[in-house]
Amino acid sequence: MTTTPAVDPLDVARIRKDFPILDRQVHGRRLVYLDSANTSQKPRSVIEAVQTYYERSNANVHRGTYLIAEEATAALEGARAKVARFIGARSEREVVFTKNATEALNLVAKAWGRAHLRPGDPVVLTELEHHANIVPWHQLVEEIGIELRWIPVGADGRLDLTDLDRLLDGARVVSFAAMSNVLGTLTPVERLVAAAHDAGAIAVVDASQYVPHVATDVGAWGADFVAFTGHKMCGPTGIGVLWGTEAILDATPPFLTGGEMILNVTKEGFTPNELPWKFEAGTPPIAEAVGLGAAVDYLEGLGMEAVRAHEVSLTAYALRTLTERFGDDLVIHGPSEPSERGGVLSFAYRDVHPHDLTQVFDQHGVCVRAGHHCAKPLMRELGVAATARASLYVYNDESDVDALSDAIAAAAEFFST
Amino acid sequence: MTTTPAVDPLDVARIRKDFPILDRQVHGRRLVYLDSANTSQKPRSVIEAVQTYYERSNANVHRGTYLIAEEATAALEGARAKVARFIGARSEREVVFTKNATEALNLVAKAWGRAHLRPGDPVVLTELEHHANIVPWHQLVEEIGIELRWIPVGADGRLDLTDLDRLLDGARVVSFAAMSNVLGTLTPVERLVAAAHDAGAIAVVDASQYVPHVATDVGAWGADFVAFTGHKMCGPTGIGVLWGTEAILDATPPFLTGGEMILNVTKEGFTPNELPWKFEAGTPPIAEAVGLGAAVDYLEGLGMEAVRAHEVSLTAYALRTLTERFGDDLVIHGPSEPSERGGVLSFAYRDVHPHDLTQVFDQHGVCVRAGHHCAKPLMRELGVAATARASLYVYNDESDVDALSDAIAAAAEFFST
Amino acid sequence: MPGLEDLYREIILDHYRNPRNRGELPSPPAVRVEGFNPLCGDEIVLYLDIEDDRVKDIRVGGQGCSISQSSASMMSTAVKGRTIDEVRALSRAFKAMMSIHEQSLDGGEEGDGEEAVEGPPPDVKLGDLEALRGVVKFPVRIKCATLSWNTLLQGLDERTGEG
Amino acid sequence: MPGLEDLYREIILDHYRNPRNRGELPSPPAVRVEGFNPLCGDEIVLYLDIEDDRVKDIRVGGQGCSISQSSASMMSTAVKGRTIDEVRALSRAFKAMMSIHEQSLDGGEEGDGEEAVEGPPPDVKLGDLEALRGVVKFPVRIKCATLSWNTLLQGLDERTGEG
Ligand SMILES: Cc1ncc(COP(=O)(O)O)c(C=O)c1O
Ligand SMILES: Cc1ncc(COP(=O)(O)O)c(C=O)c1O
Repeated sequence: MTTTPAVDPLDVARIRKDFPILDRQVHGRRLVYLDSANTSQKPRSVIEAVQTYYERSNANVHRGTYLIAEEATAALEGARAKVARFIGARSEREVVFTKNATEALNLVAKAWGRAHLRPGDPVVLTELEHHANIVPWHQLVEEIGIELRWIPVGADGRLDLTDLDRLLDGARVVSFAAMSNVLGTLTPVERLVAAAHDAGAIAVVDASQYVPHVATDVGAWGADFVAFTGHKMCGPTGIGVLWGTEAILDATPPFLTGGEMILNVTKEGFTPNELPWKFEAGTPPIAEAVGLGAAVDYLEGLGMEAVRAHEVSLTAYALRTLTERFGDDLVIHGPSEPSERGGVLSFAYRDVHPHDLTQVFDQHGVCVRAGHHCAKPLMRELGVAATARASLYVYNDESDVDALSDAIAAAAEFFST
Repeated sequence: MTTTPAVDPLDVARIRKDFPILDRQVHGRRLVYLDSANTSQKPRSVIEAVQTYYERSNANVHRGTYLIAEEATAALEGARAKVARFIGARSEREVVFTKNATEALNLVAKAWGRAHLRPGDPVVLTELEHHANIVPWHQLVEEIGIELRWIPVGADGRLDLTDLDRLLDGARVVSFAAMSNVLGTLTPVERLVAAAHDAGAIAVVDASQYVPHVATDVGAWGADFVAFTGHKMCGPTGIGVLWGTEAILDATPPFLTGGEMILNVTKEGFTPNELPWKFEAGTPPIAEAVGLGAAVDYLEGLGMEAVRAHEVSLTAYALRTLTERFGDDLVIHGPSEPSERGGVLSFAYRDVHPHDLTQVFDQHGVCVRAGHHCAKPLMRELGVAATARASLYVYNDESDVDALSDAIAAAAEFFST
Repeated sequence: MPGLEDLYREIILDHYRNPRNRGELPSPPAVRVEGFNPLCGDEIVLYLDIEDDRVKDIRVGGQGCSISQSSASMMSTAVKGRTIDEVRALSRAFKAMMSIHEQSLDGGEEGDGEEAVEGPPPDVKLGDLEALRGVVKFPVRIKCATLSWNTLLQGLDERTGEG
Repeated sequence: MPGLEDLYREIILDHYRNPRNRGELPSPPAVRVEGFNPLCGDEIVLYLDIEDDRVKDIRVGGQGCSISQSSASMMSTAVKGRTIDEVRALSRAFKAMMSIHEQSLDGGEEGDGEEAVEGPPPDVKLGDLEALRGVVKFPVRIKCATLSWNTLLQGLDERTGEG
């Protein structure tokens, strides 16, 4: 159990003003957005950065000798530098822009994996992975005949590491989420990375739910690859990030290919470009990178320590008040200790189906997602087909949790008759 | 030689007002943007559609039971319907959103190609292809051992089809650009598609330079796959389109995999989703699709017949005035007949290197790209390392061509001493 | 603005709470077919006992929300005893009802990804199934309501070798 | 706002029009090495005759813009006859000069994708190469100016088996 360092609390009232969508009314109620694990809302500064880019500097990058093309290139590469700094990368060469985290994880499995994995090679995942960190590996099972192994989820939604040594024996890859998108579980990243390396495997971290919420230092993790996605961290859709050490990126062949990622092309073959462009085929998501850079600025302005402290305390408030109000009628999955989890609350209310719950919530302006959250194997382990999931971010406060609480009560009443 | 039907000419002065960037001054001059083959500028309606999406309806799609998630889903799928209609697709199921044309062409080569191509299978390209339609096939040469064949570029920058029958003999794939991004050449799409089918090959059309400029009817083409990209047709970066017949998309295994593209996932395997989502892994480019939908609206508002007529007449003006002014000092590559080409003018001025030319242009506010335009094999056939390329779009008029002409004269003077 | 009562009609909640034809049939001889709602994890398993081109018996398994479960339950009572041609006509009528949905954000009509729906057969009576009409006001839930029907059609196709 | 005269100094245009050490050397014994500017298609071919850790002779082939060609020409005169250590020091000094470039759009410093540059060796005289200092005001052209130097370093590395 770690204690969070004392930082100035977030001024949520002020933050809410930065997010235009939060002014919106739905069904005559204020919008209570509790689905940030799905996608986050965007502050005005991000929306405006995208807009200003299109209005002032839009041009293709790395190509033109004219002024706006230089500006566009500087904007793209400047965003890369911001992202690199934000996650503690050693250089921009380690930061590859993809379209989303899913492409980043596909790149790892298919470009690195196809080049380095052989039939029977063990790849270790965990039972709490998102489909993005499962299905690409399934494809390699079919294609190469790798062997998948699964670190189980134990009680309280934490990884059960009892059998870790046996599971990792002979492993070539250990790929796992830093934070579960269903349970909020924080996994022991450094321990798993070290164990992977001890076993001779590379370590791949799906940090899609982590980077937006917790200060991240990829160097301290010591992993080989880290994937995350822009739209969950106040950034635009259409952009994700694959971070990798230069050594492993150099050892990874190109994935998607075409313009931008080449040094030379003849009728006979091609020579790939330097890092990171070797992995960026075609026109990159330029405006999206600019927006992501602005999102990084925004989060850095808040301070990631403060973001984390806010979410821990709001999660604690939610766990406490919801349990007080609904007792055993409400089952909240995942670690019960707020410091061991993110602000992701998957729950079930008696036998009301999550879809029916969230349908009632909608009438109260409360946005909560119901479903398998792209983690069907985990659902199966939990013994449920779906959960309702409320997830918190910088713009949420206790009033949002209270609105959720009231919405649950309303649904309980609606379906009780 | 086709004659263009009479349509009302574009009102360029009014159109220019729709593009905020065109108000910009660079180096104290008005911005003369002549690089639309690289990326187009964006009308206000597109920029605002993206902005409004983020400010009003931002949510992840296909997932939430709440109102803004339904709006986001409707916005994404509504954009798909617009794109489908715009290119004459039979249904939205035929329209796959990718991150750019490059991903679309990679999907064809790698998902369809890996499943269907065998060692020695001939794949026929043309010498005027963009790297995006070359390098993925090079990867299959290495991986599978397919054989690449090239339809040559002849005099005047047109495809030389003399040997077509021999080249297509036994071919499995014929993949070619509908319009060259370097020479502007319009290729005989229907003829090549028919020849491909006669030979038993599938036909893949890279329409990246075509869809933005000429009314497109994929049904009339009869091709199997058509790829294009959003940012060249007034849309945002970060989105491209792969159109395919349902038959061929059904026969294509998934490419990138993860969330959204599955029906079911277990620890043992996965079942892919229906078309088109089977090919859309992870959070899609939602805001980008919304922007692309607005771009389609914008272009339909202008009328694609009028767009084409405008570009033909402006290209004719450029060819005539530049040749009159510079005579043999200026070599303009590609077809000399405006109706056989798009508004893409690659040229050389004496022995001044294109980079040096365009550097001088920049001082005059004239944005022209110098380089190999991601078509190095074509450069080699043309016997040049690079060209300067001016490309026209709906917001250009004769004054822009005149500005280019003056900039060429200034560069000539600068480097003549 | 549609309210909850448009969605959750009493008869729907009744079928949800007291699902008809719940269970399994020995397979073979019964056709067993599974359907998934990819977006929310609803799963349905149908057991079809088809004899002389007629749905002699049907059982429904799986789990899901009130809409998918009650729709499956209603579907099972509606098709039991019917000929396959009648079932297909009913399915077309039901899907036609489901595809009349709201204008999307941008004024275009939203597709729900189902195959193109032929016009509703004029003389088919939907009966209780009419209660599900309110679902069209909640586009995301349409897939819940059509899941059991799509699964049924898949089962029929597999049986006749069309799938 | 930088003007063209910052970029195209007279001495640069002179090297462009009258390139020094243009041509080829028989290879082997000379090391032949190719460089590409991926962004514009400039190509350079260097022939290095290295003896006793000294660049005894050098020839330059390829094609490109005035900046890449004149930079290659200047580079060839600057390194000819020097020891490899001197050449590396010169290259570091040149690249250090090239990496001091403009603030980018967003206030951050723009990386040009070159490897991290160590501080300039204090006692290296750049001589004529100084004329290329203006290139840093035109970020896209930096790769033109550094192409020949990067190709040279690659040749040295290949020779010593470091590449
Ligand atoms: C003919 C052609 N094909 C493909 C592309 C690739 O498009 P994108 O960079 O958007 O993937 C381009 C543009 O760069 C092009 O001109
Ligand atoms: C843990 C985790 N990994 C991967 C992803 C995939 O992200 P994206 O959909 O942006 O590719 C998500 C979110 O959907 C996630 O929560």
